[in-house]
Amino acid sequence: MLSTSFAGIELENPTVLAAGILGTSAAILKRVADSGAGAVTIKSIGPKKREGHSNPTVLFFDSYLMNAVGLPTPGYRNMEREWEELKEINVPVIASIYASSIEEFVEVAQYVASRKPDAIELNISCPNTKAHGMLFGKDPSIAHDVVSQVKEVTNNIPIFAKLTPNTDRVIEVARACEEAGADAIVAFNTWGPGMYIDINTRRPVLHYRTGGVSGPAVKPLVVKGIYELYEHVSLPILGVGGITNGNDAIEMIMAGASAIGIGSAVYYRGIDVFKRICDEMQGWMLTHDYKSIKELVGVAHE
Amino acid sequence: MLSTSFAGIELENPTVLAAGILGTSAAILKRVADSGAGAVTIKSIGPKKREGHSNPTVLFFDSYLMNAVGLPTPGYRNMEREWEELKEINVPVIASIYASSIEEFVEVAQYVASRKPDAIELNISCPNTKAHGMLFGKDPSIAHDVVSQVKEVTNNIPIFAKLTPNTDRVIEVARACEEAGADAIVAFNTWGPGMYIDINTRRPVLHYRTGGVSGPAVKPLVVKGIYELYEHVSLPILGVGGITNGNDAIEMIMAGASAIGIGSAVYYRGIDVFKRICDEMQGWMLTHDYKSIKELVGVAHE
Amino acid sequence: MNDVTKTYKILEIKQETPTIKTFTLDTALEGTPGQFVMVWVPGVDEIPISISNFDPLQITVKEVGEATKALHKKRIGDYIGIRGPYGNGFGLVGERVLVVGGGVGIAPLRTLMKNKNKQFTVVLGAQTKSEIFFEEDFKRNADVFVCTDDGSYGKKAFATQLAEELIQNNRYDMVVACGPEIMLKYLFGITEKHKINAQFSMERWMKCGVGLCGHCSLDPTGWRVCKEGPVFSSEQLRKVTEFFRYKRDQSGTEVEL
Amino acid sequence: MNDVTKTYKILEIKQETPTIKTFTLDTALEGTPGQFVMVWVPGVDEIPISISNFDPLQITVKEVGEATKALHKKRIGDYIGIRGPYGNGFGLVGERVLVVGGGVGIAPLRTLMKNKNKQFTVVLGAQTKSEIFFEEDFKRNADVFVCTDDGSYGKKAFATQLAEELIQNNRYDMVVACGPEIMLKYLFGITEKHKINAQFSMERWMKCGVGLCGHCSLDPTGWRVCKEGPVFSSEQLRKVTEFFRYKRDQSGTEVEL
Ligand SMILES: Cc1cc2nc3c(=O)[nH]c(=O)nc-3n(C[C@H](O)[C@H](O)[C@H](O)COP(=O)(O)OP(=O)(O)OC[C@H]3O[C@@H](n4cnc5c(N)ncnc54)[C@H](O)[C@@H]3O)c2cc1C
Ligand SMILES: Cc1cc2nc3c(=O)[nH]c(=O)nc-3n(C[C@H](O)[C@H](O)[C@H](O)COP(=O)(O)OP(=O)(O)OC[C@H]3O[C@@H](n4cnc5c(N)ncnc54)[C@H](O)[C@@H]3O)c2cc1C
Ligand SMILES: Cc1cc2nc3c(=O)[nH]c(=O)nc-3n(C[C@H](O)[C@H](O)[C@H](O)COP(=O)(O)O)c2cc1C
Ligand SMILES: Cc1cc2nc3c(=O)[nH]c(=O)nc-3n(C[C@H](O)[C@H](O)[C@H](O)COP(=O)(O)O)c2cc1C
Ligand code: FES
Ligand code: FES
Repeated sequence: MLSTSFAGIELENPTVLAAGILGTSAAILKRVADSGAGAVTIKSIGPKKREGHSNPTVLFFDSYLMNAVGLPTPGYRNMEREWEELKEINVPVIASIYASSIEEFVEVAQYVASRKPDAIELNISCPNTKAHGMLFGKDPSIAHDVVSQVKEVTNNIPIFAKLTPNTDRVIEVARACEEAGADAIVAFNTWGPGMYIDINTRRPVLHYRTGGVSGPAVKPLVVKGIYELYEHVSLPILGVGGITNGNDAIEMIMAGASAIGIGSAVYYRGIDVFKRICDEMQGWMLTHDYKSIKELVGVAHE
Repeated sequence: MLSTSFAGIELENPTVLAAGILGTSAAILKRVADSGAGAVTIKSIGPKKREGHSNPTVLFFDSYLMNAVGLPTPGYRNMEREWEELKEINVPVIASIYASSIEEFVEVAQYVASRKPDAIELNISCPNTKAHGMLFGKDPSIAHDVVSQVKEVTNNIPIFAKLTPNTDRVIEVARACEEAGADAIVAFNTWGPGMYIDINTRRPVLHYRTGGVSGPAVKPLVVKGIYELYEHVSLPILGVGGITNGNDAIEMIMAGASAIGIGSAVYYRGIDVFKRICDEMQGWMLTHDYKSIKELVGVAHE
Repeated sequence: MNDVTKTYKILEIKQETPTIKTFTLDTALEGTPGQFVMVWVPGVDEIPISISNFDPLQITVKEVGEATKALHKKRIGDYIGIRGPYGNGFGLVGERVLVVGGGVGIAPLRTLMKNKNKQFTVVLGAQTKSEIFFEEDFKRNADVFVCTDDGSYGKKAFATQLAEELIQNNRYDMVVACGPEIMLKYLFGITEKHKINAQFSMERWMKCGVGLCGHCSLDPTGWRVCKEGPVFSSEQLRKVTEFFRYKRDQSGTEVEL
Repeated sequence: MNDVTKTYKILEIKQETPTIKTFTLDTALEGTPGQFVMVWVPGVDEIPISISNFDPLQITVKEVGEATKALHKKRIGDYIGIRGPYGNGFGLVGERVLVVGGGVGIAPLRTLMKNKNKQFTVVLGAQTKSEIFFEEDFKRNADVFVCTDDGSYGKKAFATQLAEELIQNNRYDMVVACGPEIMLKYLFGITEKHKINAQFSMERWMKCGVGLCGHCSLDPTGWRVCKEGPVFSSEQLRKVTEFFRYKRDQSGTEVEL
């Protein structure tokens, strides 16, 4: 009932662990897979070892999180054991990568492709570092070049472009990625960024001062974004942002997502949120007599 | 303790009723003033009678609202009795206006100025109509022209430019308004827009399909926006978005707002939210030994 | 929260009169008689409708325009959206209550009958016999008097006339009413003349339904019909100078009644 | 929610040892002994620190680097941020419990002493006399044995040696411990040898503290120290092959212990 395929990848269910959540090691990814995720994403891997920002890196509120983790990474070369152990995960594994130049993107992508993940996700959208990412995702022609050059060195591995919503040019960027040969759009990375100031100490709490906003609060924005993307690009869309329960997931699918990413909900509902969301989707589908989740993609446009 | 001045207007406290909330008649504005608001804003007045969108026009969630009211207005000429009765309100009255061309903005502003409100707020930022507003607030040079031409016909009445946050060019637009002679920046109108799809009926619930997002969920984005504006423009800033309690208000002021707008919180906490927020601010200030709210403007930048 | 628009299945539809249907929904609410819900007719409109039963939720709707027409076309199993309950509802005082309903205004009054501690006298008024509904439901807990404009059923009279007769011949602690504003206008004249406290359910154009947009607010008090209303007491009705005189349309423009 | 970072005034600062201070904050928490909070030192860092008292909230911190140094510079009346409590805490089983604390690892163990239904034997170990703290607090509800590396106070021994002696000569239902990983490593060898169930509080680099980021997760089980830990039982410790061997630094790179 929930099985589907996304950009040519078979999924037992459409829930995907979003990048940067729990994806720090093969061990935890395996645990997430065992908790019911249809696919898992490795925390964004960068060109070289990077510590990320100092704490506080994540702030927690009733309806949203703010994070400026700052892309910590051992660097793609320092993950030999992880790569080996990743093979034991029995759901598709998506490798998220980032870099600060097109050349670096190509370098990281080429190496990562050699380890044969089921897909590579290009994080051209992180709002939390100045050198990395954001620029790429705001400029259609740069986004195009990143995707097309990465495509050249990654054989047949599906390439996903992960977009930032924080630009007037989302549709243009998505179209550029499509033209460049991307196999799917991941929409979206975090919003804003936002800021939280502690009034007693009169200063921003995040060490990086600002952080991308995610969680339930961003859902209406994401639904609208997916709805619009669905009308303008024909690539499959992985909808990410604010999905916390089965209804949210179905809403996102009706807006046009073929699969859905889950990040902050791990905080709000626990590590077994994947199974819980699947159960909720299935329950609703049974009541409403749907046979396959595929029937529901984009139906809000009818 | 809470008294302050904003763009030359004396306020007993820094809370301002935001445009489009309760501002439909002199009677209700008077009631809001009596409920403790430091100033009130009349619902955006347009060039001619307009019904706005069909219902549903506002949706309600735990942490945000979505609205596409669509700027209903009797038109500035059909409000004679209101103009008369507005005189009885004993706090400053801000007249919000919108139009779909620069000429119309000038026409409405000129008339409205003749009724002598304490300030005129230019709504160059409404996301809910295609012809009106949004474009103006996304293009610095158009924003500049609207403000400068309105300034020419409005004598000494302070002109506030209300910005949309939904553009890469917020700072540029704010600077353009400053250069054009605006007396204050109002930041911001609603976010997105967003969308809510009812999964049982598979369709967007808002009649206009999409609606601007406001309420607690947008606060982190607004704080960050104000923080950044404060570093780039020297005009006073009216911070609007997601303020629900005294702490939020102080946070916004520390980010750089000289006064704060309150909209959705009327839903979350009731019509006396102005007084309640003032009490909360005052309570905090007493505990922390602050004498005047003016001391706190922008202190998060220190 | 009850303010998130949720859609529910229509479980039952009853044709009460040629123009009025009662819809039973797959949900229940708790609240006070006289409260209303905002009813979303998908793709068409969202309109305020009084609650004619709480558990299960029922609404009783007269076909008058686009939204109510679309609602009347719905079938069992279709979904409509509901948020609420909203507004204040009636607050009964005293023992002997005269209840006056005109047209579809009869609908919300039925929920009052769950109160077994009052002595209700009910006047139901309609233009013609076929437009009288809920009569049996009222009879279970009240003395019911029916009147029609054309005399086809009950007394040939306006509900206001019948009400005045009853007031002259009996002692009531209060009058509650719901119906066309013109009916309420005359009834208010009567209750004021006889110095009986009244509570009337009033209508104004509603957008948000929760007291946020201000569209339904009244001159000169600024009371919001959706929040401080829709039920107003005599004391309040005296202060609201716009009642029975003018109201605001969808754009906010004043229109004479 | 307790996860929103809130700042509280420091009400009291006590210098426990030349390198360790206890901070009393203007708030209280409810939780289980062994839980920790994330402590925001404004402008510097946010670090995990065990709760050394719940009501009022106290944390006991050793100066080791930038954040703890900045914390040690704070004065009464200054604000620091707190969120939590986090993690699982100890789950005592049986009657007779041997508690082993090394260095600042002594701190969280004090909260166990509120439990009046157990018979506690406590081993406190430090390098030298001046680094022993909380001794009096423990004595109120436990038999306390102190040892120092240099013999300046109590027995000249490592805490592990003293613990093994006690285990050889007494029957304990379980051992709980907190301290440097090297101490825990040897102690685990001892508890395994003597077949006594143990619960150890472990440390790994923490970012979110709530089980979201995955940074503190363990090989090969994927348990998160901040969520499924920081306290792990013997049965769990046997499965976590990375314990006592390697951990991950701030970037996520593995480093040998
Ligand atoms: C508190 C309250 C309770 C009501 N209870 C009932 C009820 O139980 N049963 C019932 O049949 N009717 C009830 N109504 C009236 C009902 O809302 C209107 O009949 C309905 O909105 C008409 O919509 P339409 O699209 O069919 O007609 P339209 O042709 O759109 O409008 C006809 C008239 O209906 C009124 N109306 C339309 N939209 C609104 C709106 N958003 N808010 C207020 N009035 C509106 C206006 O007076 C309008 O002129 C109630 C109204 C209010 C304010
Ligand atoms: C669950 C838990 C409970 C703890 N309880 C206490 C306590 O009660 N008292 C006490 O004094 N110390 C405690 N610590 C250790 C304390 O967190 C570190 O001493 C502190 O973070 C050092 O920070 P620094 O900036 O001063 O030193 P740095 O020079 O930055 O770091 C020194 C070492 O501290 C550790 N460290 C630094 N940052 C972190 C982090 N974010 N997460 C985990 N480890 C980190 C690393 O091992 C690092 O090598 C606890 C640690 C954990 C994981
Ligand atoms: C703590 C945290 C870390 C994240 N790290 C990354 C990352 O490394 N790479 C990336 O592409 N997205 C990252 N994201 C963004 C998420 O993958 C996701 O796009 C976003 O959180 C919205 O989804 P959600 O609302 O379900 O969390 C991170 C999000 C959070 C909350
Ligand atoms: C129902 C509703 C109607 C609004 N109408 C207007 C309007 O007519 N003109 C305008 O400039 N802003 C309008 N706004 C935006 C608010 O003035 C305010 O900028 C926004 O809601 C953010 O503040 P808040 O989070 O406190 O609500 C409206 C907002 C809401 C919720
Ligand atoms: S309908 Fe919006 S205030 Fe009543
Ligand atoms: S610190 Fe983030 S999961 Fe433990």
